[in-house]
Amino acid sequence: MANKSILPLWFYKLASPKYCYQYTTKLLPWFAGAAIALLCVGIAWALLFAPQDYQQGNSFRIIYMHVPSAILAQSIYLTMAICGAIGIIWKMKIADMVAYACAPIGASMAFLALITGAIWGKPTWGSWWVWDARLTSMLILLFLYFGIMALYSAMDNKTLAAKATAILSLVGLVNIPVIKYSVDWWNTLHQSATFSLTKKPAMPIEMWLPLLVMVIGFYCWFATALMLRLRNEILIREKRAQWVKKLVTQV
Amino acid sequence: MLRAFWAELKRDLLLSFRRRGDLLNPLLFFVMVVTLFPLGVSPAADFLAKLAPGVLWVSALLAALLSLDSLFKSDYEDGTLEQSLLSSESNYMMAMARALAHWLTTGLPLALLAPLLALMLFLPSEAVPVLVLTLLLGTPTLSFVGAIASALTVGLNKGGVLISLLVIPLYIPVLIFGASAVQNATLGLPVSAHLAILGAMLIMSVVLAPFAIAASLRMSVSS
Amino acid sequence: MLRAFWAELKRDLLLSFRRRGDLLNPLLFFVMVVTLFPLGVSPAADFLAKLAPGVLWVSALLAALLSLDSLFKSDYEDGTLEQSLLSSESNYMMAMARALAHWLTTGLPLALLAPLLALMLFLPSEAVPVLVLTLLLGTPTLSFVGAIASALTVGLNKGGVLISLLVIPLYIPVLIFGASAVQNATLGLPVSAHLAILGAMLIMSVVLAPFAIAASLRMSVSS
Amino acid sequence: MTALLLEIKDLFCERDDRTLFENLSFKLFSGSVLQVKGKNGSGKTSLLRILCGLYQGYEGQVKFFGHDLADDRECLHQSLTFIGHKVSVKQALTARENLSWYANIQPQLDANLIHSALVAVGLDDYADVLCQNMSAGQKRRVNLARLFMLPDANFEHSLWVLDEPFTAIDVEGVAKLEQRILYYVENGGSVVLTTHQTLRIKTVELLNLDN
Amino acid sequence: MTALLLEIKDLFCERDDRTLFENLSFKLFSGSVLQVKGKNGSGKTSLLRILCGLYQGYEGQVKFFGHDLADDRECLHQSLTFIGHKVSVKQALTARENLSWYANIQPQLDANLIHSALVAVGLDDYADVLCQNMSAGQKRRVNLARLFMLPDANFEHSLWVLDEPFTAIDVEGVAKLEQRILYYVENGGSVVLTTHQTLRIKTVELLNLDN
Ligand code: HEM
Ligand SMILES: Nc1ncnc2c1ncn2[C@@H]1O[C@H](COP(=O)(O)OP(=O)(O)OP(=O)(O)O)[C@@H](O)[C@H]1O
Ligand SMILES: Nc1ncnc2c1ncn2[C@@H]1O[C@H](COP(=O)(O)OP(=O)(O)OP(=O)(O)O)[C@@H](O)[C@H]1O
Ligand SMILES: [Mg+2]
Ligand SMILES: [Mg+2]
Repeated sequence: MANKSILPLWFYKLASPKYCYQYTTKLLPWFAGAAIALLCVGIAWALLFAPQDYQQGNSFRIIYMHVPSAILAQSIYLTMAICGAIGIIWKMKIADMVAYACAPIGASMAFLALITGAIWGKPTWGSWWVWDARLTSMLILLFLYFGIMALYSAMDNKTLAAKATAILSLVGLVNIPVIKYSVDWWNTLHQSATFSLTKKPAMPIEMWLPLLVMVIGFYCWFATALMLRLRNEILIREKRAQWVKKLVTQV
Repeated sequence: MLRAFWAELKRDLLLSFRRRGDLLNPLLFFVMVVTLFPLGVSPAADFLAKLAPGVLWVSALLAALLSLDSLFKSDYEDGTLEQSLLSSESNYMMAMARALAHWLTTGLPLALLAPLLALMLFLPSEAVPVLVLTLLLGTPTLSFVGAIASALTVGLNKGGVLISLLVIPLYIPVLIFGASAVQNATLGLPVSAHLAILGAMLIMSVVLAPFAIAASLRMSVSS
Repeated sequence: MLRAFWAELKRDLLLSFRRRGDLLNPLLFFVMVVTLFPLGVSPAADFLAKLAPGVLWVSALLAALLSLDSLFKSDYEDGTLEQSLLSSESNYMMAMARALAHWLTTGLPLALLAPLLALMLFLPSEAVPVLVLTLLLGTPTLSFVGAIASALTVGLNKGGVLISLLVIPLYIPVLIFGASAVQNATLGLPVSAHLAILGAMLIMSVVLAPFAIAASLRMSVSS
Repeated sequence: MTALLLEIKDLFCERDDRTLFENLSFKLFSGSVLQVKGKNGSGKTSLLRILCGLYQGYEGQVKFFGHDLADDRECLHQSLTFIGHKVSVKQALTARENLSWYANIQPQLDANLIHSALVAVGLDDYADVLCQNMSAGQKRRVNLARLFMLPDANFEHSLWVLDEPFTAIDVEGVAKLEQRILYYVENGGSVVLTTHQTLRIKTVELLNLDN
Repeated sequence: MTALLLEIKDLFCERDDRTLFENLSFKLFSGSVLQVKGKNGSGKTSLLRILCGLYQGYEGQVKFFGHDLADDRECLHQSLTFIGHKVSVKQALTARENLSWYANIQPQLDANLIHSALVAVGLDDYADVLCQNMSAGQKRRVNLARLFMLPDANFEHSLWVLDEPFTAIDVEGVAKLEQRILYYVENGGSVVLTTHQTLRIKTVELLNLDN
C-alpha cells in the first residue's frame, strides 16, 4: 500500500484496528472530560443565567437541547456517509466500523431533535406537529437512520453489510441540503439559521453564547460515545487477533 | 456495451410479456388504491377533488414500490443474476437496462392511465396534463432509485417491507414536488419550477443510480 | 391435531424472530405511509383530521397486503410447504397457524401502534379507542382472507401485484366498516353495529378461511 | 409376512401432450426396494410425486394398503417420508430446529432421535448452525437426517420415496446412506427411489420408464 | 505453449469462524483440468466462487493471466464460463431464448452454435419449451449447453469453472459431457471442477481440501 501512497501516513496507520484502539485510549479521557465540563457549564448557564425571551418566556430554553441535537443529527449523518465512502474506496475496515457506530447515535439525536421540537412547538405554534418542510425532512432523516440500521442488522456478513449501508447512506445524502436549506427555499413556520460563519448572530449574545457552549459540548459527547462504540466494535471484530486476546486475558 | 443493454432489456420485456398479467397488474392495483379512498374517506366530489393530486401520486408511488420486491429476486434465486454480473459487458449498462425495463412495465403504463383515474376523482381537467407530465418525469426516478434498494436487499430474503423502509425516505422528495405541482395546477399557479426540479432529479438518478445498483448487486451476490 | 398447530406457529414466530427486522418492518411501513399523506395532500390540521380514519385504515390494509406476498412463497420454493402438506396432521390446523402467525407479526403490532399515528394525523382523541378496537377486529380478517389469495398464487411466481388484485375486493367490506366506525366515533355517533359486523366477519373468516387456504395450498403444490 | 404395500394399476400420465407412461402397473411388497430408472425427462419425478399424492394429473389407480389414494390420503401420509429435488429445509432455522419441526408435523418420526440422526449424517458440529450458512451438501444432509429419525419399531408399514437422494452428497455420505437404506429394508421398510448413480444395494427391483 | 493461466498465492478463507483453507497456493496452466476434492462443506464451492470473483471474503492473491482479481475482473470475465449449484436458467423463457441471452451477455459464446448445442445436450425437441415445464435434469442441460456454444477458436485463454456439473444428469449425459470436456482441454482449454462422482477423464490434477 505504501508505494502508491497519495495520502498521509497517519491515514493508513489509522486504518489498523490495533493502532486505532490504542490511539483512542489516549484521546477518550480528554473528550469525555471536555464533554462533561461543557455540558454542565452549558446547562447551568442556559437554565439559570441566560435571560428570558421577551416573547416566549422560559419555554424558549428548550432551544439549548433542540438546536445542538438538530445540528448533530445532520453532522453525524455526514460523518457516516463520508466514512462509508472511504470504506468503499480504500476498503478501510475502521471506516466501516465508524460508520456503523455512528448510526444509532445519529438516530437518537434526530429523535431528540424531533421530540424537543415537538415539545417546543406546542406552546409556540399551538400544535405538536406541523407538516413543514424542515420538520418533514428531519423526519425523513430519522427514517434514513432507521433504514440504515435495519439493513445492517439484516445482513450476517458484516463486511458486506458495511458496504451496503455505505451505498445507502451515500444515496440518502441528498436529504442533508434539503434539511439545511428547506427554511430558505420554502417560507415556513420554522426559524432560519442562527449559526453562520458570515453573519452576526440574530439573537442577543448572552443567549447565543451558552448555545455555542452546548453545541460544542454535544460534539464532544458525540466523539466520546463514538469512540466507546467503536472500541467495542473493534474488540468484537478482531476477537481472534493476538493483541485482543492478550488484552482480554489481562482484564 | 450496448449489446448487453439491449439483451437485458429484451429479456426483461419478454419475461413480463410471458406473464402477461404482470403488465396489467400495476394498473389494476393503481385503480384499486384509487377506489379505496372514496370508500375509506368520503365520496363527496369537492372533497375528493382536493384529495386527488395527493392520492394519485401516493398510489402511483405505492404501485411502483410494490413491484420493486420482485425486480431482482427471481434472478438472484435462479442464479442468472450472478451470470449477468460475470458478463464482460459493463454492469452499469445491465443495471440501467433493468431499471428501465421496470419503468417501462410499471411507471409508463401508470402515467398513461392516470387521466382516466383523475376523472374518477374529479380532478379539474386543466390539471390533467400536468399530472401526466409529472408522472412521466417522476416515475423513472422512482424506478431507478427503487432499484438501488431492491439490489441492496435481494440477498436477504425478506419481504417487500424492508425495501419500503429503505426507499420511502428517498421517494418523499419526488412525491412532494410531483403532488404539489399538480396541486398548483389546480389553482392556476405556475409549475415550471417543480417540473425543473423533477427533471433534475430524473437526470441525476438515471446517470448515477446504475452505479449504485451494479455495486449493490455485486455485493448481494457475494455471499 | 394441536401438536401440528403449535409446531407450525412456533416455527413461524421463530422465523420472524430470526429476522428481527421483519417484526419491525410492517410498523415502519405503516408509519411511513401515514406520513406520505400529509406530504402529498395537505398538511392542514382540520383537513387531516377528516382524512385520518380513512388514511389510517387504508395504510393498515396496505401494510397487511404487502407482507402477504411472502407468506407462503419461501415455503413453496424450498419445499417445506409440500412437506407440511404431507403431514398426517390436519392441514386445516396448519393453515390456521400460518394465518395466525401472519396476524401476530403484522396486524397486532399495527393495531397497538395506531394511537401514536392517530395523534400525528390529529384524529380526535375520543375516536382513538374505536380505532384500536376496529383494527383489532379487522386485521385478523385481513390476514385470514389474504392468506387464501396468497395460497392461490404461490405457485405462479408473480410479484405481489396479482395478490393485491385478488384480495382488495375482499378487503373492501372490512375497510368500509372499519373506517366508517372510526368516522362515526369522531362525530359521536354509535358504532356498535359496525363493530358487530366486523366481529361477524372475523369469526366467519377464522373458521372458514383455513379450509380454503389448505385446499389452495394443495392445489398450488400439485404442479 | 410381506404385505402388499403399494399397488399401481394402469397408470397413465401425460404432460404438455407428451405421454410419459401408460398402462403402468406394478406392486410393491413391504421389505423391498424399487428403483425407478429412466433418462432425464422420462417421468421419474412425476411418478414419485403421484405416489405421494403430490401430483394429481394422472389416470388409473394408486392403492396404498388397499386405500385408493384419490379417496384417502391420511393412511399414506402416516407412513410416508418423501425426499424430493428441493432442499426442504428452512434457511433461517438451525439444523436441530428444522428436524424438531419435522418431528412435530410427521408423528412417525421420533424427536428423541434428532441428535443421533445428526451424528449419523455427520452434522453433529453443525447442529446449531443456521442452514443458510451451510454448503449445498450439508443442507441436503439435514433433509436426509429424517431417514435416521424413524424408530425401528415403525419400519413396517412405512414407505420412503426418495428422488435422487444422493445429489450433492460426498462419497462417504453416499455409502452411509446406502447402509441405512439396507438396514431399513431388511427390517421391513420399503423404498421407492430414483438415482442416476449406480446403487450398491443388490436386491433391487427395477422399473424402467424408457421404452 | 502452455501459458500460466491462474495463479493462487497464500489463499486464506474462513466462514463463520471456521477456517476452510489457509496457505493455499497452486498454479493452473492452460490445457489442463484441476479437480477440487473434499468432503461436503470442505470449501470447494467457496474456492470456485473466489476464482470467479463472486466471493470476496478471502485473503491472499488470485491472479488470472497476471491480473490480480481484486483490481481487474474484466480480463477474467472475458474468458470465463461458470456453472454453479443454481440452475441459472429463466423458467419463463424457452431453452433457445435462455441461450441466446447468454450469447449476448457473454461475447465469447457464439449465438450461431445454439442449435448444435441443443442437439448436443439432447434437447433439440425441447428448444421451444418453457424451462418451467422441464424436468430437473433437462433444466440443468440447458445450462450446460453453454459449454457447447464456445467456438473452438476461443478455447485457448478460456477457463471453465464447473461446480458439480453432473448433478441431475443421466448416465448417457455424463458421458457426453466428459467427452466434451476432454475435447476442450485437448484443444487448449482449461477447467476447474468439483464432483463427487468418479471422473473418467484421466489426466486430472487433484487439489484436496480435506487435511
Ligand atoms: C418537531 C419539530 C421540529 C424539528 C424537527 C426541528 C428541526 C430543526 C432543525 C433540523 C434545525 C436545524 C439546525 C441547523 O442545522 O442549523 C432546527 C433549528 C432550530 N429550531 Fe427547530 N425543529 C422543530 C421545532 C422547532 C420549534 C417549535 C421551534 C421554536 C419556535 C424551533 C426553533 C428552532 C431554532 C431557533 C433553531 C435554530 C436555528 C438554526 O440554528 O438553524 N424548532 N430545528
Ligand atoms: N453463505 C454462507 N455463510 C456462511 N458460511 C457458509 C455459507 N456457505 C457455506 N458456508 C460454510 O462454508 C463451508 C464451505 O462451504 P462450501 O459451500 O464451500 O462447501 P463445499 O465444499 O462446496 O460443500 P458441498 O460438497 O456440500 O457443496 C461450509 O462448512 C459451510 O458451513
Ligand atoms: N411443471 C411441469 N409442467 C409441464 N411439464 C413438465 C413439468 N415438469 C416436468 N414436465 C415434463 O414432464 C416430463 C417428465 O418430467 P420429470 O420431472 O418427471 O422427469 P424425471 O424423470 O424426473 O427427469 P430428471 O431425471 O431430469 O429428474 C419431462 O419431459 C418434462 O418436460
Ligand atoms: Mg426428476
Ligand atoms: Mg458445493
